[in-house]
Amino acid sequence: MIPPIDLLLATALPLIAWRVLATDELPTSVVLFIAFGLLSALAWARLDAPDVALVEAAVGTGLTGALLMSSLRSMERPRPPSPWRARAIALVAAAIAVALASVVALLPRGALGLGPAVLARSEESGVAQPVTAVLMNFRGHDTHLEMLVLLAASIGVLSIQHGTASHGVDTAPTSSVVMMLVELIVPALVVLAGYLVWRGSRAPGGAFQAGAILAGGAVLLLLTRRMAPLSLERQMVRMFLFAGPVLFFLVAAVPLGFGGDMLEYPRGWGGSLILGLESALTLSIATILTMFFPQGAPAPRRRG
Amino acid sequence: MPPWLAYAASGVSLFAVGMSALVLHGEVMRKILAANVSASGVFLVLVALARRAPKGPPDPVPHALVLTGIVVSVSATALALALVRQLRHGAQLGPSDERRR
Amino acid sequence: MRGVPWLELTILAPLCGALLGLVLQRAVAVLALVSSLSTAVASAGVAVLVARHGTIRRSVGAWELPLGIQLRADGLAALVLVAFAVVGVFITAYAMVHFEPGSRAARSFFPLWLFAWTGLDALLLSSDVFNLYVTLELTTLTSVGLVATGGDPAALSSALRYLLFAMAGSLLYLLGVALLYGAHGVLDLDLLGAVVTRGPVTWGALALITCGLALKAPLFPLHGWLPAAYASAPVPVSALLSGVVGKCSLYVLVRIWLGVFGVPLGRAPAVLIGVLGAAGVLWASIVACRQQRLKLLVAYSSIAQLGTIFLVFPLMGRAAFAGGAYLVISHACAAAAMFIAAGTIEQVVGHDEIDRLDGLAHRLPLTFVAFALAGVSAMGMPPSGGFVAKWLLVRTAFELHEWWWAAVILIGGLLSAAYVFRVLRGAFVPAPITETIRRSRASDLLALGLALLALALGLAPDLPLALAAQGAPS
Amino acid sequence: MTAENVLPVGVLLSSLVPALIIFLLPEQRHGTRTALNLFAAVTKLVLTAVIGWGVVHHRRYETRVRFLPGADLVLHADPFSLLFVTLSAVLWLATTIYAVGYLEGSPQRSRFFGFFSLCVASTMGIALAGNLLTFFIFYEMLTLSTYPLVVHRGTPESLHAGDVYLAYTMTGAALLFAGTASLYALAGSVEFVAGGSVGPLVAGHRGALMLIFFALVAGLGVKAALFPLHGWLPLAMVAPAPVSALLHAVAVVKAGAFGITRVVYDVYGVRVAEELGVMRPLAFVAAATVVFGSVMALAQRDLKRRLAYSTVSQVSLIVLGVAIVGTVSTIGGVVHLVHQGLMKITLFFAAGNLAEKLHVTRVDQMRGVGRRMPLTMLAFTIGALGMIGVPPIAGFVTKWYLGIGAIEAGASWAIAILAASTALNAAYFLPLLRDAWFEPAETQGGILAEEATLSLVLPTVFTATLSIAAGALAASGVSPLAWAKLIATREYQP
Repeated sequence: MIPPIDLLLATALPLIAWRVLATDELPTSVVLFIAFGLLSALAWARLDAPDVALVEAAVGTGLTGALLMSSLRSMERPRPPSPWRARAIALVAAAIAVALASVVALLPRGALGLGPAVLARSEESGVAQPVTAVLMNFRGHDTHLEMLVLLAASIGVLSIQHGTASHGVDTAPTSSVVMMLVELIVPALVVLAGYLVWRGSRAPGGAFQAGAILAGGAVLLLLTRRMAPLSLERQMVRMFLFAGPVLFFLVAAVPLGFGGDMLEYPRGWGGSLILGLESALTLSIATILTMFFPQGAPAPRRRG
Repeated sequence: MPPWLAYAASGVSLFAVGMSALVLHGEVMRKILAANVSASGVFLVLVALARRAPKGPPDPVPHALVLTGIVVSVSATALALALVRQLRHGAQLGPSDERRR
Repeated sequence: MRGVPWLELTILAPLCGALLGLVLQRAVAVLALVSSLSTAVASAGVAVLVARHGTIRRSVGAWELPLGIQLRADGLAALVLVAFAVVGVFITAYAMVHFEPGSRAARSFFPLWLFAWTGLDALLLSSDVFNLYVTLELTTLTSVGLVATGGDPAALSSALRYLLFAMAGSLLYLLGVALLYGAHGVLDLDLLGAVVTRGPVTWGALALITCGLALKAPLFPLHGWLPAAYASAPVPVSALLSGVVGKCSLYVLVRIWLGVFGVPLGRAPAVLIGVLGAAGVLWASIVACRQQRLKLLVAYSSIAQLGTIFLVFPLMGRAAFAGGAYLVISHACAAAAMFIAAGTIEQVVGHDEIDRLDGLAHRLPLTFVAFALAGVSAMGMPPSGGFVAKWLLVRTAFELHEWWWAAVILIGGLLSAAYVFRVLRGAFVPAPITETIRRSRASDLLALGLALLALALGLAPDLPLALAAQGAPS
Repeated sequence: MTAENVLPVGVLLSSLVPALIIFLLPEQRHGTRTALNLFAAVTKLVLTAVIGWGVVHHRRYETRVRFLPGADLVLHADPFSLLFVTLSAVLWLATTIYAVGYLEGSPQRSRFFGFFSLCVASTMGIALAGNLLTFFIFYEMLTLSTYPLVVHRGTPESLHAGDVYLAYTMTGAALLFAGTASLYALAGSVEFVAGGSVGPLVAGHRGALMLIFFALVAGLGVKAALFPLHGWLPLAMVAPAPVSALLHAVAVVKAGAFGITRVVYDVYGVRVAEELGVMRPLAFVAAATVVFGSVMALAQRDLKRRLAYSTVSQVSLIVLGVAIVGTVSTIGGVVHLVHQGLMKITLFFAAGNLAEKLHVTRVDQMRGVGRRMPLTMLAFTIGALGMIGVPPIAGFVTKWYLGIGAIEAGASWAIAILAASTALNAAYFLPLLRDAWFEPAETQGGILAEEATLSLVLPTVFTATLSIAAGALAASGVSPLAWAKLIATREYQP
């Protein structure tokens, strides 16, 4: 029998989503979207995916929400779609949803998928945490390419908003309270991130969560002008940015030199290599995610 | 109905809602929101599929896929928003955005 | 001890170039050229391997299936890999001519292009439905970034439009992958192909994946984003999009159909795709005839060519398959050549309005020769790769007693002749000034080289076809 | 690699290589270009002679290259291909000399001669093609390489003529493509062999074979200017005179007629074609075109347009001869391939001279030109009388064999057609000749005073002489007639 909380969540999510997209005021819908994100994170937690829920909360909701916020101030006047068209599309969507749901209902119940296989081999993978094992080892190729997606996207963002670094978020009025808060929060975030990476090998957690949290801190610094805008001109930024991808490249390429497979970890080195790789990735991900934000005006004094 | 199925159904309806909004709305920002909504719908389906076995640990592979998917969709969103900001910076939106889809 | 890991190198070589280019931004162009050339070498290595030993599989991270991911190179992959690598080298060289060195555009173009190339090779060699998703995203997002390097509002908004379509497409695809995994618990194409059976789940997955890829490919009538994106991007970007990157979604679709769905689901969906492809051929060709701007004309002709390639689905069989592959590679050369020629014209006269090009050929002879030769292939007239492809497709259509596909291809050919000659006829108008313009010939020579490649493909189809036949469906 | 399988390629390359070199030559290198052209033409003639000698002595000349699964590229020399090769080679030489003189001082000569040689190269490929695919490939190369010549002047009229030319030929190409591909799909491979190769398929695929036949003939009929596919030819006369010579005599319409003959005899085989019942419609279309062309010619006031329509009518005599089943009529048709070429090129050269020298372009301007340009008009007269069928000029031989053949085949209606065409030819040529010779000229001039330059007159006289020789020496062993007999007997031997 399905617990009421699950039933509630499962029904609530689409309704909120619909509200998100139907609201006329964009800012409202962004706020609603963040709420929606948190709820779906909760749903994922209910599905025993706390790690994924964490990422969803940090990246999917927190960062995306902040990004959306930072890009508001739309000059487009909302154009309410013609009602008949809306109805037609809603009808089609409903039909599709029903069809897909019934298809999903046909999927084999109680299937374990590749779970057992992963558990059986996670010893060799060098990380006890199955998800991390899949991400960094069994399907490391995906993660490698995904890292490149992130990097390429950041290059794209930089090349798109070149020359307009000055425009972007109107940086918040920085009252001393905010300052104090930031100065408290940011170090805490850094510690938390480090902790997440370290325990990623054993329990839920890892580079992406950590990176997202660091990025959150960095954005705070950006908003409060405690940190100069990131640009590829800065040595430090470049180092942070490329640490992960370059290390990943080496991990992928070097084994080939010894007649191994691409991304093959040397026997027994899996654990430590992955830890190192994850820490490097954390830095890069944090940098990239921060770069996704409008950088604001160059700060008078440099810090961090 | 097992919980996972409820969530999966909820996921596909999220997907449908997002998609229809993506088709329906003219505003770019709303399209981006819609894309994110249906993305989280797909992810929810995957997470639900991982939890089909009533007990024991969930299938880690869909979780890994979702993590990858989230990062990809964040990258896409960031790129899209950068384009929006730049277009706005260039005062007017280009004709191909004015056209209603 | 296995030999040189060519498959992996085709992925790592462009990646290495991209990373180095980001770190040492001054040398970015040179690095790009070096890594392009080495990628071409690696691709040739793959082709030789496949020609010798048939389909090659390499596991990644030493994990066996179904746990790990495998790279797979069969004849199709090898052929497309090599063709794209050759065209890629030309495009890199052209970009070195087109962007002034050290310019901001150059510094973002080369890394993005090499990232796109990394994703492309990873995609061509991938045999895992989810890995295909990631590689698709890598190529798509980099392409969007590349289109945006144009900088002007037109480029930016078309890039945005492109991105929104692509996001929708990849979400559809991903949900389809979720269904497949949910049903069978594996992600490798061949493993899936072994277990997939006729049924609602398979139909659902098929519908989602096909729609998603049709959006990205694009298949008529989902092509809305393409012309603006191709026409407003910088010339090297248009060339590489229409020639190389624009084919990858179609490639994935073919892969998945051959590997997974083709067998159990019968021909009905394939015929549907064929009908849409045919509609695309006719519609896009007619629209191309009515364009005022040269780059738009070439963009629409690319849609028409894609439509022709989609006819492979209803004609599925070895000959048609080879024909489709051949059309992919010869159009890669022809389209790139046409865009480079169009770019040169625009660069020289400051516009690309077709009706105002009369007599220009006397000042830009090489440019027009390149365009004409590429046009021969686009029309599918002999001798050209386009003709060989057309011959294989039409002949298969008649062998299946389905003459209407042949009719579509032939009518498409007639219409393409109409728009190609609409550009060329102006070349014969006597011009007041007949001295050729003093300028770097490099871009002309590159366009000419590509066009001649398209022609050469029509002179010696034997070898490429033999390669494509390795591990092809019989 | 023996001489037997190098020579056919040699014939092809002897104009392909010059074409490529000419494209690379700078515009000003007129001397080099001319020398190269003449050298190439002579080389081709020598090679042709060698092959001809070999073919007489039953040598097999064939070059075969692997191309596509089930479809090689084949160049081979049989008597029929040799007939066409010889014709084109000889007329190419004449036309080259003529064109050098005609285009003196005009722009874009490098482009002109380059594409001209390319056309001839394609024609060689058409003539030597050993199977339908090879034929198609060179046939379409000819289509493409002719366009720049048609629009050479770049004037709005010539551009329009070019558009019409493309509209017709490209559609024809599509039909030919469809026919070829479907025949390959049906038969696996379609080699040209005497007596045809599709016989075994008739049982199962009668309807398909008929459809394919009409597709092929329609595709080829565009270039052969069969009614109602002739529309492009009269327009194309806006091109310079050498191009008209190329279109009407050396390459294009000839390629069409040659192709139809190939399809009838070496793809289907005359007996199979007859059994399919496709010969009669073909014969009727040809007959209709003969009459139609002549009537239209009669209506034209522009000299070159009149000549163009006369071609429409004359080329269909070839098709008519081919379509009337019987050895003798076949001889008549095949030999007319040569005769019509010789006579029509003479007429166009002469017309070109008149236009160049006296700016005579309309038929009502021809009064007295005979005195002012006697050599040119002599040649013109020979060509015209030949067309009418006056002995001993080549045209007579054609009509003689066609007539006998028609009677022999019991197609007596064809006699009426021949008579009609003769009468009409007379009706649209004789008045010209009368005006030219017996009417006083507007302006008086001394004999030879206004004759065109040597490089224009020489080819004109040369081809005129050939048209007489072909008729007068028809009985000799090396005459076109002798070849035609060889071909016809070969086609009809069981």
